[in-house]
Amino acid sequence: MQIQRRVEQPIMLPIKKIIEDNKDFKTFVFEGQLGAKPGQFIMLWIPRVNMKPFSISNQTEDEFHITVMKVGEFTAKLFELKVGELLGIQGPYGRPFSFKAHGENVAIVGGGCGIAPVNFLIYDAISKGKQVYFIGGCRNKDLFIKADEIKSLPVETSFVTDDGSYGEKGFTTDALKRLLEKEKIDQIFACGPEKMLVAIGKIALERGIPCQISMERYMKCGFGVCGQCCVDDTGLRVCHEGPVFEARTLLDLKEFGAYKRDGSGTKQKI
Amino acid sequence: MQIQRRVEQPIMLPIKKIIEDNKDFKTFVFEGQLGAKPGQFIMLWIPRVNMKPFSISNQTEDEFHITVMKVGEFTAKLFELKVGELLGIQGPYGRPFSFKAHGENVAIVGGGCGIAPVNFLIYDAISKGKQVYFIGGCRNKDLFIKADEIKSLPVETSFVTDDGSYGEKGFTTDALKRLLEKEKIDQIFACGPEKMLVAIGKIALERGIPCQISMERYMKCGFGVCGQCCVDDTGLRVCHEGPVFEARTLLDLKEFGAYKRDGSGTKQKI
Amino acid sequence: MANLSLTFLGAKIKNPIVLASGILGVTKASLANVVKNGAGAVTIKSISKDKRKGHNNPIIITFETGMMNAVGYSNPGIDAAKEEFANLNEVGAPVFASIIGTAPEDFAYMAENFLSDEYAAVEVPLSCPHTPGFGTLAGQGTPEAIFNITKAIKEKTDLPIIIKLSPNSQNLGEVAKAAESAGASAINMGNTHGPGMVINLETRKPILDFKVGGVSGPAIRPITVRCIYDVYKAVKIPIIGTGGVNTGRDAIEMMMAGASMVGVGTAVYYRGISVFKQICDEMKEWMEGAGVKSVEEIIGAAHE
Amino acid sequence: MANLSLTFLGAKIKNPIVLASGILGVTKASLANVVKNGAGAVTIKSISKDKRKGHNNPIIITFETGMMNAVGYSNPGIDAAKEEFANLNEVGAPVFASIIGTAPEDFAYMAENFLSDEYAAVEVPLSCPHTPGFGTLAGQGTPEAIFNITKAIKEKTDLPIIIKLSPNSQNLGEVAKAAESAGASAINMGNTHGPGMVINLETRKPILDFKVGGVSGPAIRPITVRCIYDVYKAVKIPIIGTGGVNTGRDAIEMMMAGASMVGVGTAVYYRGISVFKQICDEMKEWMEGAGVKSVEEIIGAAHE
Ligand SMILES: Cc1cc2nc3c(=O)[nH]c(=O)nc-3n(C[C@H](O)[C@H](O)[C@H](O)COP(=O)(O)OP(=O)(O)OC[C@H]3O[C@@H](n4cnc5c(N)ncnc54)[C@H](O)[C@@H]3O)c2cc1C
Ligand SMILES: Cc1cc2nc3c(=O)[nH]c(=O)nc-3n(C[C@H](O)[C@H](O)[C@H](O)COP(=O)(O)OP(=O)(O)OC[C@H]3O[C@@H](n4cnc5c(N)ncnc54)[C@H](O)[C@@H]3O)c2cc1C
Ligand SMILES: Cc1cc2nc3c(=O)[nH]c(=O)nc-3n(C[C@H](O)[C@H](O)[C@H](O)COP(=O)(O)O)c2cc1C
Ligand SMILES: Cc1cc2nc3c(=O)[nH]c(=O)nc-3n(C[C@H](O)[C@H](O)[C@H](O)COP(=O)(O)O)c2cc1C
Ligand code: FES
Ligand code: FES
Repeated sequence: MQIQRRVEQPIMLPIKKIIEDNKDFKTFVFEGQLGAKPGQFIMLWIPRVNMKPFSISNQTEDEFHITVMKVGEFTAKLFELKVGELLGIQGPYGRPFSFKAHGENVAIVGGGCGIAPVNFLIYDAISKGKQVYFIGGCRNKDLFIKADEIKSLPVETSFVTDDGSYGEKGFTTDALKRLLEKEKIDQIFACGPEKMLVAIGKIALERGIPCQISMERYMKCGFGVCGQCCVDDTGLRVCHEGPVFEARTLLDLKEFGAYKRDGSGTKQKI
Repeated sequence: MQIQRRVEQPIMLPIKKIIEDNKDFKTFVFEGQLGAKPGQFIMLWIPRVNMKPFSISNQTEDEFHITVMKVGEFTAKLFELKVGELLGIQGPYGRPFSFKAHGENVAIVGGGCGIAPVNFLIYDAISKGKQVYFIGGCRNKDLFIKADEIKSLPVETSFVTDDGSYGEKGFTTDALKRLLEKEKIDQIFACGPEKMLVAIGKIALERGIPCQISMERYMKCGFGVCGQCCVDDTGLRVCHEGPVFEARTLLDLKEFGAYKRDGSGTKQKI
Repeated sequence: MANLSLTFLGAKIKNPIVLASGILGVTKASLANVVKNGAGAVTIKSISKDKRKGHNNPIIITFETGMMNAVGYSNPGIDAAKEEFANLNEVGAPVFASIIGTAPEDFAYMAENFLSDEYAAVEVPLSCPHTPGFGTLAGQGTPEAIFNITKAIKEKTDLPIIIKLSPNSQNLGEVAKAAESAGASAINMGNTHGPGMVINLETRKPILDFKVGGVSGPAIRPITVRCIYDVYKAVKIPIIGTGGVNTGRDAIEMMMAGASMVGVGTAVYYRGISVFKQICDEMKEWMEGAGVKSVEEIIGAAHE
Repeated sequence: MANLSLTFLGAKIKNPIVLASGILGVTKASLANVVKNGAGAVTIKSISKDKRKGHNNPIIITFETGMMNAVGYSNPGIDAAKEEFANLNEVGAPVFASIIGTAPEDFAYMAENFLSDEYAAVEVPLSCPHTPGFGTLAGQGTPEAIFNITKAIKEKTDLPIIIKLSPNSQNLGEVAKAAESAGASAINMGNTHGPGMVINLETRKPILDFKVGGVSGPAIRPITVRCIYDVYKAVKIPIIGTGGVNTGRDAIEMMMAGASMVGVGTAVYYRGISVFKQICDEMKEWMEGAGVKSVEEIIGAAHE
């Protein structure tokens, strides 16, 4: 079933399956072909509650996944829902990750929640014949998502945790640097906490390796109208020109890694 | 230039040429490819005056014509206009004449004003390789339009006038009967005064010859919404299911040849 | 099988789609043709005491997202109209009359002299936005005017009265209540929106001869839905939801907002005269997918 | 060469297209980006004294012929907004402030404490159809309220005041005159229409979290044009025509109806952020074809 959208309104789909990734993460599976690309997101509507952005964490011929971390009111409500209940799906939106035509070796870095969108990217890279080096990082073992799934794929993996409870002790940046010394990497992709993204972007830029980074900002419309997600000083819309940007574009931003705005437009330190 | 229309609004075109057919008739020529078929009509807007239906009387690669008889306020106003002035063209509308796939010999009958739309049909028939037998009728010589033009075409013509001042004395019906005795006619087309159309339709039906007739009713919208042009008892819209109908459809109508309605919906005898 | 039939103002109707007044409603034959094409009921074009020529042409244009009209209530007047709309059983479905006037007395006159029990109901548009002397241009849309006109008609006819409102009414609830308390049996929500204007750039002139016209079609649907929602909250009498319905989905949306029947006019332009049947088929399809047995179940469902 | 520049409220502006308030107006950087994409002037998102969260999401949806929003005036409040909108020369074109409040005193407070002469003018929407306490939901659209609020602002600022009206106003002429007589320098005609409602059939619920929202985009253009036409007849102060403009043709139509400048918001959705430049290019092309040298020539041309 091809999911068709003519207007910016949610399409109602029943939850087909719920995977409990760990105590804070659940993956919600829906039926249908969304036609999304890795890095894109949907707006998810819990009727009469709220609507929030979530990345596509996987997509097959007839299914798509989102992987959600419970952090507040909306995600808590979402975690109460059962298989069969209806959710509104709007999208996909945003600029996806894109592979350079030439370049066999790609490094994909996911930190914490950021593993969700890059999970989809890994599948896509494999299907395009890329050699994938995946680096996954989390605070500790319990927070990891998709680790076993990714390990089972034809991918070189390295995992790091802040406390060493899973993989090596350390940060994704350390792992990336080690990788870049060992292998000729043609392109880097990253998603995760913004401070990590700044560091990864710098590593890539210093070495002249093309790098695409997915970032998050508070989103309302999701399709480029309200202006809530615009970043300083370019005014680019994260929902529309992003969420995936070239690392250079982001590092040039005044606010990247420094501050963001909440739903009222008030600035908050990162 | 292809004339493109997305909405039901007049497109403004300058009058390219005005041909004075006789004291009561003028042909207005416009530039552009309208994409009309014989039998179709346009709504003609004199800005801030009124908008009325007129048949396409000819069409070439880059021109189209309407041929107008001065009968009242609107047509009088139209006759005052000069080359270069802007008129609004909306359409083409309506069901056109259509040839049967097989059938070489076609009789085309035009009475008075009804010669205008069939003029275009004659050109079309010739281009499709039909053998055309044209019968033109008018009250007298001075009222004839397009006679010389049609005579110059590869068409068998016969002309009749009520008073014999042009061609033979008599009616188009007489001429048609004579023709049908002489030749095997495969299809008949007719436009003109309604009483004449009734008679022609009957002649065709009696002889089992397919016959298409173009009729007129008071029109407002021209595109099937207002209901002003609906006929009794079928409720068919002359602007949409017509103005060209099969003769049988018309002869079955309660009002054909009997009465019509004016712009308020009031019935008037024919 | 999904069931579209319902009871409306005491009449059994085969489906909730009713031809809106002013579209294909000039002749009885045309109404019958619309019924053949699937409408559950039909409304005649509005009739006044005296014959009216209406505005000059163009009286109807379309724009990118809808239609605009300023017909100006052309009609043949009471006598010719009585003749036109006789033997209404030949139409094949319930027929709603539509009467207009400039003062309560005119409406009373029309009720007394034009109506007959061949009609299933009489509709009274107090809401036309583009005909001087009538509707909102004549202040007929205020609660007071609505109350007085409804009362005047009520005294002269036993037919159920349907008051047709303007979406422009500032306080729709109040306006609908005025109709209800004066004895109206139903609300038609509603008439065309605006009015609007489209200017021809070359001539720098408005295209409609009356310059402005009421807006109908897809452009107005969401505002119509909200109006129905508001009226449903305010009154107990049933509602005909009219304005911008093009598909079965749209009709169901109107019913969920509170409509018992759904008026369809402009959609004839977009989808042809068989639009009535098309909409009914689409409604049935949706109902079957959603497990809704009778269309009456969904009336006002969005309020729960 | 066709000239799009004009003088508006004493300022020289490179073209008549102004970003409407509430679209891409949350940050100064976004305004500058809109100017880079061709706008002649920009309007900030409306600011209130206190920080506002606004309505829950969805706050914006589209339907077949337009857009509906119920943002609910989310904004960071006066202090954060002053910081956000400092050094406005960096924007690259005139910036219009937009202030809101629930009582005349709030507007006076905003005028005194928020505005600065970095702004080219201050716009005051008294016409939002979907935020309790503000606009038409709070009765700010009556001639009296408009008069009082305009006066209160006038006392606290020397900036030109633009009063933004609702298309729903029953007597637009009167309403516009109230603003003019209280000292407004211009009218913005206008805000979103309706409000409207779209119901999701599966859940049988309105989609917008606030249930109803103001309608914008192509659906509303003809009604906006008529509103501008009416206001132009009633007042001498210039008009910003806002509502449903998507193309250069539409902008010229608004100007012929009487607008001096043309607001553009929803078109960003339909044609991307470069819509401002696209519209200007289309206007120039039309002007060249029609032999119009300066865009100022066509203001109000449909009235002649
Ligand atoms: C492009 C994009 C992709 C995302 N993908 C994922 C994903 O795959 N998995 C996942 O778990 N989360 C993802 N998020 C974040 C997710 O949207 C928030 O976690 C969620 O909205 C929190 O809502 P809440 O009510 O539970 O928490 P709240 O208590 O409301 O907020 C907790 C935090 O979530 C963030 N947040 C809240 N609302 C929004 C919003 N409307 N837009 C953006 N951020 C918001 C803020 O940083 C806030 O501090 C993504 C965000 C964006 C912008
Ligand atoms: C499909 C169609 C094709 C036509 N083609 C031609 C044509 O090629 N050449 C031509 O000269 N005329 C044609 N007519 C008739 C033409 O529309 C009328 O002659 C014209 O509208 C008269 O307008 P008026 O103001 O000059 O006259 P009026 O004084 O208004 O009326 C004179 C007569 O014209 C007819 N008429 C008036 N208005 C209309 C109307 N809106 N729709 C239909 N008939 C009307 C009526 O029979 C009326 O009695 C056609 C009409 C129709 C319906
Ligand atoms: C061409 C036209 C003529 C109309 N004439 C009338 C009329 O005579 N009386 C009336 O009550 N409503 C009239 N209306 C309004 C319609 O009945 C209906 O309320 C409106 O068009 C909205 O519905 P729609 O979008 O389905 O067309 C007319 C509408 C159109 C488009
Ligand atoms: C998402 C959105 C938010 C809006 N927010 C405001 C606002 O804060 N203040 C205001 O005066 N108008 C606001 N408006 C109204 C617009 O400024 C404009 O008047 C309206 O959208 C019509 O113009 P358009 O069709 O070009 O969008 C908003 C409109 C939209 C679509
Ligand atoms: S979320 Fe509205 S513009 Fe990005
Ligand atoms: S002229 Fe309007 S329906 Fe035929």
